[in-house]
Amino acid sequence: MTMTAVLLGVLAVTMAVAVWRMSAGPTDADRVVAVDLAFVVFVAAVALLAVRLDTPAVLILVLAATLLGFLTTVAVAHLLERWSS
Amino acid sequence: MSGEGGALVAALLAMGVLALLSPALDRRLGRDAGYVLAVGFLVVAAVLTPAASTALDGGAVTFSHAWTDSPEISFTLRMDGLATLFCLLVLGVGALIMAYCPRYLTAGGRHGRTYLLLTLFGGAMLGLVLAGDLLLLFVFWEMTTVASFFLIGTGGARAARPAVRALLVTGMGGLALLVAMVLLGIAAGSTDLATVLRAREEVLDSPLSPAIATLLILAAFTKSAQVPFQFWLPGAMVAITPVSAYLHAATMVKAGIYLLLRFSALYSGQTGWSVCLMGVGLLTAVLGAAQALREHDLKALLAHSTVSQLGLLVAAIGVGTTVALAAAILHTFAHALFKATLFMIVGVIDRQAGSRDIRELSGLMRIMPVTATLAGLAGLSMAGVLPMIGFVSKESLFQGFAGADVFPGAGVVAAALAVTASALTFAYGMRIFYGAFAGPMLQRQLHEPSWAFIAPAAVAAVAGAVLGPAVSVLDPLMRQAVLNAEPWAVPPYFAFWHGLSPELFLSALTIASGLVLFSERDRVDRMLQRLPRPDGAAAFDRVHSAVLGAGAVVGRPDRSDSTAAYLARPAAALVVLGCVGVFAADGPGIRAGAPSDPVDWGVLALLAMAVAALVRTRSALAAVSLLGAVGLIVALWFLLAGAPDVALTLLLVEVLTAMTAAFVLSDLAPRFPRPRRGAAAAALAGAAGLVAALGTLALTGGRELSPAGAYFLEAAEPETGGRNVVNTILVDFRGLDTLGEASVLAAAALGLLLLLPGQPDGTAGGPRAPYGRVLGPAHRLLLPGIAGLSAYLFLRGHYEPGGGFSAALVAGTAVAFGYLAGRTGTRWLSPRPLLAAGLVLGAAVGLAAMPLGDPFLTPFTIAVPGGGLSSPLLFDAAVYLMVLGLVVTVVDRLGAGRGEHR
Amino acid sequence: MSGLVLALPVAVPLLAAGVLVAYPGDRRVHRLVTSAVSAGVLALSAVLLAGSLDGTVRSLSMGGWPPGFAIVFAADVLSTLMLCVSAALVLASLAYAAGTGDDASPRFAPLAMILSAGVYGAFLTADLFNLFVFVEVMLVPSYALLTMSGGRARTAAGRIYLTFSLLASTLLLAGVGLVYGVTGTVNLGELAGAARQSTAVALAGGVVLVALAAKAAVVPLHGWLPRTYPEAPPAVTVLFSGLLTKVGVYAIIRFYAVVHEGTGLRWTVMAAALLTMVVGVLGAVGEREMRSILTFHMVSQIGYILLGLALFTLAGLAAAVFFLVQYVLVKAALLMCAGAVETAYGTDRVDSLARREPLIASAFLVSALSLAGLPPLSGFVAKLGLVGAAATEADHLAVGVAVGVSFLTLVSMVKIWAGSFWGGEDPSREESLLRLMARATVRPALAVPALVLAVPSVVLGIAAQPLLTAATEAAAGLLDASAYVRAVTR
Amino acid sequence: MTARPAGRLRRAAVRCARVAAFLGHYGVQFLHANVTVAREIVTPGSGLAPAVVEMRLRCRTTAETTVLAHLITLTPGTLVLEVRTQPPTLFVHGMHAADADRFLGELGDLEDRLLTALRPPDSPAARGTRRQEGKP
Amino acid sequence: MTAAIAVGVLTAGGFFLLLRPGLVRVTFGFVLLGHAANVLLLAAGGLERREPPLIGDGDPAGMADPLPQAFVLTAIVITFGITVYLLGLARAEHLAGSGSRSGAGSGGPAESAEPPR
Amino acid sequence: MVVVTVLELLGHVLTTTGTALVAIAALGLIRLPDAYNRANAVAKAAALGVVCVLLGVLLLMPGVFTAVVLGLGVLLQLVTTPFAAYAVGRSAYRSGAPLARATHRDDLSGAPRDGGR
Ligand code: NA
Ligand code: NA
Repeated sequence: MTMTAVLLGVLAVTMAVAVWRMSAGPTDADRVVAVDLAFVVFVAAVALLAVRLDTPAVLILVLAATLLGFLTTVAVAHLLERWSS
Repeated sequence: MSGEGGALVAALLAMGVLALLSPALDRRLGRDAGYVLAVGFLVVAAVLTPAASTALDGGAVTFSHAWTDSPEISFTLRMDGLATLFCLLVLGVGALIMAYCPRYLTAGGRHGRTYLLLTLFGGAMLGLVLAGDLLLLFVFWEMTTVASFFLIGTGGARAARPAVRALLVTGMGGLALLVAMVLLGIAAGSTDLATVLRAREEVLDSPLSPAIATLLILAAFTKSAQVPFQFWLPGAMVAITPVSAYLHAATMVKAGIYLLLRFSALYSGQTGWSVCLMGVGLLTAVLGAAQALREHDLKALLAHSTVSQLGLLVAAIGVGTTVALAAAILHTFAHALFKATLFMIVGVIDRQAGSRDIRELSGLMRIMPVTATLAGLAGLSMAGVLPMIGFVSKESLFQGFAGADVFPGAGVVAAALAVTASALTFAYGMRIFYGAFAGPMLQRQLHEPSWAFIAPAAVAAVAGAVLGPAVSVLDPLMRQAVLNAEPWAVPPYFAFWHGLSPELFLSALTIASGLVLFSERDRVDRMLQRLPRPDGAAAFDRVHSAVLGAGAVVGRPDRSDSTAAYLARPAAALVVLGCVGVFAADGPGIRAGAPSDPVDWGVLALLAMAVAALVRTRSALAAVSLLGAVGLIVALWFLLAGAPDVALTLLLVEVLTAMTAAFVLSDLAPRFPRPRRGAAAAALAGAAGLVAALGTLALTGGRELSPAGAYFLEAAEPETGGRNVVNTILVDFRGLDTLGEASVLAAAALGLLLLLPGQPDGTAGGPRAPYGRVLGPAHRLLLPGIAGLSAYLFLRGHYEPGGGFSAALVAGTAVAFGYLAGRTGTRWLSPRPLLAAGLVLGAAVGLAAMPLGDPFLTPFTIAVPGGGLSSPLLFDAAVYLMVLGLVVTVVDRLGAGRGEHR
Repeated sequence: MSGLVLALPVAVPLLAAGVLVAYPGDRRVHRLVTSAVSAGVLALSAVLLAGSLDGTVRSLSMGGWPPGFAIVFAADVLSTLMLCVSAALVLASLAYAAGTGDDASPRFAPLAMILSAGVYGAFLTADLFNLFVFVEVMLVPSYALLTMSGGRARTAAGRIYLTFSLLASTLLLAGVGLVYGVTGTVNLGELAGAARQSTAVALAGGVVLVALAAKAAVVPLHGWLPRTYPEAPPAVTVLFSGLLTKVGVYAIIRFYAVVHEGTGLRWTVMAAALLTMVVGVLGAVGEREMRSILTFHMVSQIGYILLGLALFTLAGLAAAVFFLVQYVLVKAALLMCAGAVETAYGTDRVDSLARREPLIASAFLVSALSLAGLPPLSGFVAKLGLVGAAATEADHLAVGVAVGVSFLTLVSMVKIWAGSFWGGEDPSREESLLRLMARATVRPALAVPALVLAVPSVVLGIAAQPLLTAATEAAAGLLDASAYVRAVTR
Repeated sequence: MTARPAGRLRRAAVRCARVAAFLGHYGVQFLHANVTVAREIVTPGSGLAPAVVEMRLRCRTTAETTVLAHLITLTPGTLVLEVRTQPPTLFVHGMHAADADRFLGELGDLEDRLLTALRPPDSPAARGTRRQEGKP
Repeated sequence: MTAAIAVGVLTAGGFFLLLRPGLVRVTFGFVLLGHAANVLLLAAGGLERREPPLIGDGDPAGMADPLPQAFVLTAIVITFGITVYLLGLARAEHLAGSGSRSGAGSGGPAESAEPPR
Repeated sequence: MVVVTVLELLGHVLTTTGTALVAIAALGLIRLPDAYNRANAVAKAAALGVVCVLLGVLLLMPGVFTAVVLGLGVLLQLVTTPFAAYAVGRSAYRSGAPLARATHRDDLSGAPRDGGR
């Protein structure tokens, strides 16, 4: 299981990049991109954690998180458009 | 209960009944109701006569009935000699005042309230002097305070401030009395007045003794208008004259005198007591008399005169010798007679001549000879001139003061001051008479008032004149009163003529000095007018507004409009608690640390980074995004901690929160306002965070699996059939929490419906929705999948991660998605039916077990074709409905922002 | 009567709320249902109270699961007494809301029902986490009711009230979590005396107490109350006054008595009590509007109740309980008077009310004098009990503060009376006089509830003994919680 | 309505084959684009030549437009920024669009293949597989 | 240890946002505080046992204490209800205000000064 | 001694590839010059990465439940990613996010807006 631990570490770094982009911008559009990436990273991490914890039941989160990531991205993009309309 | 004891209750009840009847009497008889009430007072006096005769024989009539056990208040009434004397004043003078009212009050006006209050006041005063229980005494004491407040208030709008001053000053004394009574009860081991008064040794030996004495004195001084509380009494003269006559001649102010006399049995002869009473009393006597001498308003003059006379009484009680006490008692009686007369006469003059100012009045003697005569009689009595009763009492007072032995030379000082006050008294007595009645006749149209108007004054004046030579008639009463005040005393017999005694010499000196003062009145007046006026009322007002101002300052932080001003305090409280915790850190039960997984550290680092970015950003969109990121990271942490249900729910909640925030933010500016005082906030927040971390470290993670946790893990499957233990806790073991929590959501939804009334153009979304063209197909494509996921989570929640909340939240995302995609909801997918069905279903499923004799929320199964429908599933369905109801409400009310209306 | 009925005060109002949400149309139906439910709870709790006076503690394990694992409800004298008085207050507030028209929205009645279910649940539960849940069930409707009719001032007040309450709730949750972390249980019975044996429990309990203190408006966590309550619609202020902070106070008393057994924090509690009394009354004295004065006073009254708790003697606790019960009614009557005036005249800057509104004036007078502790009214018996208990313990500072605060209470009541009921001197009141000329008067529908609630001030003063007996019994149950503990752990 | 079952079956088979062929083509393109973009990211320096180009569509139905936009966007390196309906137009952001016309040509090729796969085999629109410039 | 630090970080961040002007940021602060309380609750159950409490999916001896998880679920949902109400209040306050765009969340008069970007 | 089956090995290869793709996307988020290029590269590369990870996990934990869930997950990922990317790109352009200097052509600037969205 050390393999998944290493991969999880890599994903942590990518999440950190997403967080940094959310914070740094420079435009709000960049932040929305980062949100999208954060959810992707989360989904990958959940899948790997399911392996690590040996609990397939956890995988239901993959579906939920994919859906939610999509909705969140759309909602935040929507916010951005409403500001500029 | 003896028959006579019953008479005491009957007397009090009768006063109450009279009071309640007085408005009706006023409606029936108009102002003449006063005559009926006067008769009533006399009847009450008659009721008390048998008891009085017992009291005068040295006995005491008592009545006792338990009121409350703890705190113990006993409704005990007790009539002894001292009480009898004061009853006589209350009822006798009361009857005269009541008989005076009808002619004084205006015809045709409504006086029911005045009569009611006067009678109530008389009743309270009667209760005060009859009270045989410490706390009952306080009860009646406060009732006189309140009644007097409203009586002074009868003076109209300008009476409000004086009434407030009187109430607050005497109310303060009342609270002192309350504490005195409570402490006395503790010191003496009883609240029964007679018992307490017999326990002189215990009380004096108690460490509470000085405090009790001080508080008693404070109470008496405020009520009896002693320096520095004297100012309220002249101010209270805005009340109508009958009120002044009753309250300030015979009753209210004498309550303080009564209190001091009553507790002389405990403190008489104690040095501190004596020095305090004599010092303040004589000071008050001299200052009051001097003040009276420069007044022009007759009523104000009488008010200051009252203050002065009360000072003499207090001082005499302070001397504490039997002679002095006897003198004080006799002078109390005499003062009631002459002062009541004078007040009534001033009222007569006021009504007849339209003024009370001696600069406007003149020569009334020729027009109103009878009135003048009566005024003369009362004035002579006040001035202590032969043969009035005032002469006898003043002689006794001089005798008492001269015999003062508190410290060497006390007698001389006391007598000198008493003579000074009395000389001033003589002078202002002359000033009254000369000012009003002497001189040229200015108002020829005036005439003698009707006999009915002056008859009450006449009775009092004549009594004062007759009782001087016949003072021995009063001996049984006075001697018994003295005995009650000082049980160990050998009371003297009063004599009209003491022979050529030192007191007679002092009287002569008094009169001579008084005459000098009067003859030099112009110079004296000029001199007095130049003296500074001690304006106690203004000082009181300054203190009063200072207190109000201090209150405003105290309340100022709580008028702030900024949330931070309020939220900082719990944060600070937490920090303080943390500091306490650090000091207690080596106490029993404190331990450190839950273990952690290496992956935890990675999650933690991410968390710290995201939180730091979140608090620093001023971009609203960054904040929303980072909040979502924090949610994702925390969800990962929950997954690592073995809580997939929590992670799932958190994720759903997080996204719905972020979407809601995005809806709301679309109305607001994309940048947060520039913060101020960031450093202080950061310091406080940092400290709170540190405390939270230390608290978590010290107070969690150091114990075995809890018995409850073990039970749930073990019992979940056999007892409920569920394999997802968390879900069985939610719907089976602790369903009540879940019901409550779903009700919270229902309430939040109802609140939003109330807070944000619906848009007139109907549901959210619709043609204005932003991404209709492209998201519409996506919505059509995904909706069955989302619905399936929701159904799966709901049905499998008992066995795998999921359940009512998460299933409904997934369905909720579909609703939100539908809004973004411009798809309108169906009619049943609106808040009201969802919330109603959820609430009813949740409560009903819980209640359904009760008819079978099972507790609320006991699970059961309904047989349906193809299996069983279990109540936990129905219960979860209720949760589902309410959660979905909230999400639908949020989308409906928050989705359509201002931007939509353009 | 079996313990089964203990669930009814929670379940029936929730059921009623659901039904009322479903039928939003007829306001009369709403009034009928809410009154019937509240009257039913009142009757039930009166019966329960009568049955608990002999020391019996009824309990109910929800779902029939074993206590310790199930949520347990328990009814002793204290909780049934609180149940009684809150049901009575809900009933009175509903009648009053019908008068002021605050119940016009179809959401009002369901929200009031959910709120009352939360209050009843909080009084009955013997489970700390469940207490947190019911506190929320009570608070969330209160947020909605406070901000009911919108407007800038009200939403601003709502923002402060909501955020503060939410912070306190979060603290409470954390405290409950810490208690569970240390002890592994949230059942009050299993926690009995735990804080005496373990510093860790005492500290975790300290967090719970701080959170409850914030909910109860104990100084220095009080500012939100005087800031926000006066902004609520009149009927809502009345409802809040008797219920919300009282739940906090009740929970403090219960938790401190059972878990801390009256030890450990005595001086902290005493200091908080005295500070709360003083700051509360000074704040009241400094306010201008009637409802602001009255709501700031709540703070100081909370202090009085805590004083009895700090003393932790039979007499002190009994006095605190007596104080709590009578004061709920007194304060509600006063707020009804103020709200009636505001509703009728559109402002509380009026004068000569004593002449114009004899009914309101009488109700106000009796209640104000009771609040100030003047005999022979209920407030007098309560304050005498506290002063006596403090004096017996030779706590002379407490005696002095109690009496001083009582005096300042009188000052503030007189301020209202002289300003609004007599008044007429202030030239800046011309505008209000103009309004008075418009012949506005308080309708009987508003005056009668106030008068009715003023009656207990007199009755509980002159015939104080029955309530004193109950309060003493409740105090005995707090001093020796063994019967309660047995009932919730059995 | 009167079509024989055998004919229907044949047409269905043809459609499936066309869709499969399209998916195969698209899959290859998709992976290729992924590699291109990944290389762009990991190699030092910048080989980017971004452009936003207007692409007139032959798609007529919403479904066709949606699927096309979807597929273009799914491919790394191309991103639809705006969809217009009158006339049907996509505005596409390309990362490597140094030659805009060639870029447009590639996109048009994708559209043609998609329409061939989506439209019924005997539909006239599906016949001409080459895009005719200038015609709407 | 990590749980304690996480609670500390979330609490500090939450309180800092609570003390900022603007109702929306205050709301975000509450979300952080809610996370802190939830992490604390799970830590209170003990973190040695980390298997999800799903019977049949693993070794019961290693399963986490399910009770705090149930508490956290309840708390999360309650906080959600209040949070959306708080956001609704932000909207209502905005609507009740001047009608022009005020700062992101109107946490007091001082905040409407910030012009939109 | 660790015994690794072919399926497991393939699973590890896929998860590693997927994670690498996600990491590359993150690198793109840092390196690419404007929001459009980032949106263009990141979401899609990451989507492929996540698909790989999911497939790898399926191989590491074979089972019906896993297969159904992960299959649906892959499908969902492929369906939603473009919608999200479109939303991002469109909002970026409409909110005026600047194009990188290297962008040599912008047909959208000045193009008339039509009524449909
Ligand atoms: Na729950
Ligand atoms: Na309250």
